[in-house]
Amino acid sequence: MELIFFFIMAVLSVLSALTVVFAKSPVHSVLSLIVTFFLLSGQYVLLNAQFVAIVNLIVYAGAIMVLFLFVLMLLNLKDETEPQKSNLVRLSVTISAGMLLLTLIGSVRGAIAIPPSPAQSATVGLVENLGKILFSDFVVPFEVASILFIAAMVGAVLIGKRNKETDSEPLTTF
Amino acid sequence: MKAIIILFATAMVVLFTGISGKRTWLLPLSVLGLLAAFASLVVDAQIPVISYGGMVRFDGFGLAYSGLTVVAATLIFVLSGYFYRGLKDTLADHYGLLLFSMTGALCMFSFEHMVMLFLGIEILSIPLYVMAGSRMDDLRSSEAALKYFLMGAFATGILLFGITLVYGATGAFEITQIQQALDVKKVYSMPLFNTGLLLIIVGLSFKVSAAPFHFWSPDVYEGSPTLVTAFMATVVKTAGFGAFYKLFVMGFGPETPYWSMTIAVLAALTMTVGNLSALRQKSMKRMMAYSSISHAGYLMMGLLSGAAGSKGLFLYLVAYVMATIAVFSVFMLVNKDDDIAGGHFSAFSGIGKSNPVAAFILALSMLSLAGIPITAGFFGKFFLFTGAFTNFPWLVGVAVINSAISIYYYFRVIVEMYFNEVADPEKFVIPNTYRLVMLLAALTLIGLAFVPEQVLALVP
Amino acid sequence: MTTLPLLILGLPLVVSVAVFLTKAKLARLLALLGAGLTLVLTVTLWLTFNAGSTVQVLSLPWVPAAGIGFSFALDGPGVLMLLLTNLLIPFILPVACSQNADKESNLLGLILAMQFALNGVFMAWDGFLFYIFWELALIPIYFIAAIWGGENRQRITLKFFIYTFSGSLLMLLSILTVYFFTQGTDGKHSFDWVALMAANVPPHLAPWVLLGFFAAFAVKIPIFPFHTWQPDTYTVAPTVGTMLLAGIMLKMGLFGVYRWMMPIAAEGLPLYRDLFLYLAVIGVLYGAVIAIQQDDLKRLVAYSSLSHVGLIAAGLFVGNEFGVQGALVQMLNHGINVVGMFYVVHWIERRTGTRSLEALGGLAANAPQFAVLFMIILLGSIAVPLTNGFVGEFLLLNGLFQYNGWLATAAGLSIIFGAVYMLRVYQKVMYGNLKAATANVEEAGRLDLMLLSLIAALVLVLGVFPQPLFNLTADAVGKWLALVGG
Amino acid sequence: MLNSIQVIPIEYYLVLSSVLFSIGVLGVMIRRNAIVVLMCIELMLNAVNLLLVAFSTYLGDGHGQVFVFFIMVVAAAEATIGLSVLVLIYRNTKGVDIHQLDQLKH
Repeated sequence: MELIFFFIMAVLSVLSALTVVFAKSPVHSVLSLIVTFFLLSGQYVLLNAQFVAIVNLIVYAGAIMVLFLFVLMLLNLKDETEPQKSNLVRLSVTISAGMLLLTLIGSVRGAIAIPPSPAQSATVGLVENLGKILFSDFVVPFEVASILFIAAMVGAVLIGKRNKETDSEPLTTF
Repeated sequence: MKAIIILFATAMVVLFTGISGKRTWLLPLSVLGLLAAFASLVVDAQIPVISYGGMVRFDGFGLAYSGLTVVAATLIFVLSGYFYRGLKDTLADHYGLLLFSMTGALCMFSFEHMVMLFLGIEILSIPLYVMAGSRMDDLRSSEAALKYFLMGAFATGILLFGITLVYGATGAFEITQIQQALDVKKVYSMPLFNTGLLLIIVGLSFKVSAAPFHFWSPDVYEGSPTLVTAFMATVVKTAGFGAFYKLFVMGFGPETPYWSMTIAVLAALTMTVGNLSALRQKSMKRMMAYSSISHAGYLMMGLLSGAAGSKGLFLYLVAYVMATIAVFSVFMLVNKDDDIAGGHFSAFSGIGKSNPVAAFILALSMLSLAGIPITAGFFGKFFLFTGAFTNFPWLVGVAVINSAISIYYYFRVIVEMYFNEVADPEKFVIPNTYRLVMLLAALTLIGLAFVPEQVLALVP
Repeated sequence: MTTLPLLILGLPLVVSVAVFLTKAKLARLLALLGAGLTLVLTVTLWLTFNAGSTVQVLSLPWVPAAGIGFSFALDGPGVLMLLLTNLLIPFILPVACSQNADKESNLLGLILAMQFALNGVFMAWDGFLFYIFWELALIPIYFIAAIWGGENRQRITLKFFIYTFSGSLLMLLSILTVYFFTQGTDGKHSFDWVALMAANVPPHLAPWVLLGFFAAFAVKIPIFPFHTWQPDTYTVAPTVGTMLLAGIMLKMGLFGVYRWMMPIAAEGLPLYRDLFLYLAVIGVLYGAVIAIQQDDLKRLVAYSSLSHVGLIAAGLFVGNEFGVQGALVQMLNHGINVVGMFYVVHWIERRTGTRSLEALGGLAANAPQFAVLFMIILLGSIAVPLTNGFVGEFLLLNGLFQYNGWLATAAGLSIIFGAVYMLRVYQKVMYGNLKAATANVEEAGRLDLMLLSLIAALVLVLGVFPQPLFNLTADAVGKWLALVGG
Repeated sequence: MLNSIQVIPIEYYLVLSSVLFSIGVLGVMIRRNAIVVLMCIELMLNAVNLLLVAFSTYLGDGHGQVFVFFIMVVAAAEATIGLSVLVLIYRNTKGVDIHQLDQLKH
């Protein structure tokens, strides 16, 4: 049963990921990316990671992708005006991505060494457990992530400001 | 940790001071904060401590490298007073972002858990994506920001996949535990682990702009405001190599031959590609970009000489950082308006006559970057090459040939300054702050020859 | 005993800095005084030196962890090289003053900096220190040639720099290789000369070590076919630069062969000795043949120098008593002769505005005293008996003959060639009809005559009475032969 | 759902996330529209997330899943900055084709 779910969602997510890459219109790309995220959340549920699944939906599908759509609409980029790369470039890029895929899949062979540990797995993905880890072991990264957010906010504000004063008088006597 | 907190607090104070409109306070405040951070690094104990739930590890290595980046950042801040003379409202934002970036760099020297490395890289990079595009009206600056951002984010993705594979193979994110897992479980031969290592190498190579993942850096270096370029060439490079060293030599073990050959090949490729491309450049900033690529190649040799490599790496970074700051400080004076057209080599013509002091400092930095005795750059190269000599003699050979090639383009600047007759070269004013930075850089470049032992002793 | 060499090493550096900081007259005075004092100190050292000994001048730790030290020592040949350097610099400085160079104090300062580096090269007893001084000597001469040089100087001097620097880097690799097989006093590796000597380099590496050293020295000396930088650089450099290069700097290469390459890399020598010798002798003939065809005086002297130096190098490579003894003595003598020759060329160019043999002629009539002095220096350069050149060349050919008669014969031809082109120069320049360029030339000035006669006096005195030089080198050569297993 | 990890081998997740990751890399290299490139980078990050969660569950170790939160945090911050840079570019050029921006190569 789970295996069937897995395969259906896996095939669909690969298809929608391919749509992201090959869709003519950026809006279609965004929409299929959202579909991919939903399918991945399904995988998380299969993996007993219900909390991650919900957060994934809220953060990615809910926030980030809306931001993308918003920018697309703001810049009015719905129309397909993108010039294509030459066939040679496309071919070589596809080949190199394929090689990457082969390498990655080649590395699967060694993964058998990991035995599943169902006893712990049942509780790993619960909010209680994750919250404990986040606020005990991960408290420093949690705080440090706030620096990241402030930096990103200040950066976005800086870019948002129009720089009007570049040609004013020198102010310092250094 | 104290230094990270001090820097973050300084950044916040600077941002609030900026809101209240006290423009002239910003620079002294920032420099004060940096000096306080440096002082806190100096008084910290060098004994390795893993703390905060196994997230961070403070040791002599991290202190020394943090100290170097803080010094470099301080010098760049001192230069910024004149460089940002035209900025009014956004100055506080600029300073705040640079200070945030510094906290990221310090995280990269003190991480124990991969999440700290990852956050450190992002905190270092995200402000810089913005700073690269901080000349708002200039398309080339925006383009630099976009390229830097896309390449940075792409590299992050690759790095994360690598970290994940290593996690899958070893079951741990902490570098000490990874090393234990390597000892106990013998996962060296696992394809999963090795693919992970490969992806981490690729991701970090993007960050330190090692070939063949270097192609973004010349455009980004050229398009960014020169002060930001100086920051990228010094602080970011140092941070990248600090992380590289911690991860590979301390984490994945000094004795493993699995990755060292990969890095050796990358190093040879990087220095060769960087040097050969630098030969053809006409723009100073592009030349410095390719030169920094080739230096990344030399620096990678520091990863191949085992635990002792951190000493040579550090000495080389000191020399490289100081010389680079000196070069950019002169460049910022020559190219006052910071436009790309003014960045051609010919802008330096004749300054040997009009501004002998600046010309001397620039010449000294070029000699040091080229690794000519008795400058600091030579000592850096010497210790790096000596370290890698036992295991990779062929790589040292390649590096030596590259050092000889690099003379050609470094000396082109010297030739422009001294030997090109210009009827009436323009004499530019040197602000006192620039004099101070140049003097400090020059003293380091010459003085290092007399105290290499003491500098090496800073790193355990 | 140890303070005197340190003074000789340090004084030029101090004076150099002082000269950089002062201007015009004062700079000249300082420079000349400094060089003169250094010469006096060097002669004092020579007179008091016990030629049989090797004196450790200084030994301070520098980077103890890596086995690097400030280590200086002197033996007889070392003193000889100091003598060469500090004897010639006082002749070179007046030439610099006579050039009316732009920013003259900088030129003088660079020459003195060069003197410091050269003295360091000849005294260094630590492989790392030797390399540092070796490269340090390159920087002043690069700037001298590139700032005060002639046409095309940027390209040519850069070529010169990259050539020599690349060679030196290979030498550094060799030194490093040997270093990794050393055992210092406390079990660590060491760059000390004694430690490097005692290192057990595996047989398969020994030839590479030798070749690395050879690359650096062959470029510097220069040995055919590594000489391509030399004629251009000699021509384009200002006369002071050429004098420094030909008179002293290429002796760095020869001295390097003597002090570092042959003793330390002796294991690889049997394999390559013949190759080196043939290259050196080819250089001897090549230089002489090309010199015959030259019209430019400076270029001609440059090629003749190539020829002479090849012979000295051959003497060292042969490595028997006659060869090495002759090479050491000839290093000093060649320095004196070549500086004299370039002085003459410089004087002619200054007075007539040309270096072309075709444009010159009849100078002897107007400048008879100059003509005599020129003749003496020229004879020394041809190596006529009773001049200084003869002593060395005789020993060198003798040494070469012991090793291989044919090589000696071939090299001996160069003396005949030397006579041909040198006498042709003399005939073209001094006799014949006055040309447009030479019509108004008068007798050389007092200072020029004085300096030239000093050089001429050295040519004659050392030709008749070379014994003091042999006293200085004989014991050291004996020890050297024991080391290299000549 | 508990028995799913006994039914589905870890290799399946490895293959799936490798495929998604490679599609993301392919998109970054093949597309010229910067927004789509950014989306492909998000796709790469999600492939990483999937694999992290899979490893985390199979190893019974919560660190992997917490790591995923941080990746999401960073992805959000990156998206903010990336989109503002795009707006900046748009203000200067009226277009976001990354390869038309070749002012810097001359």
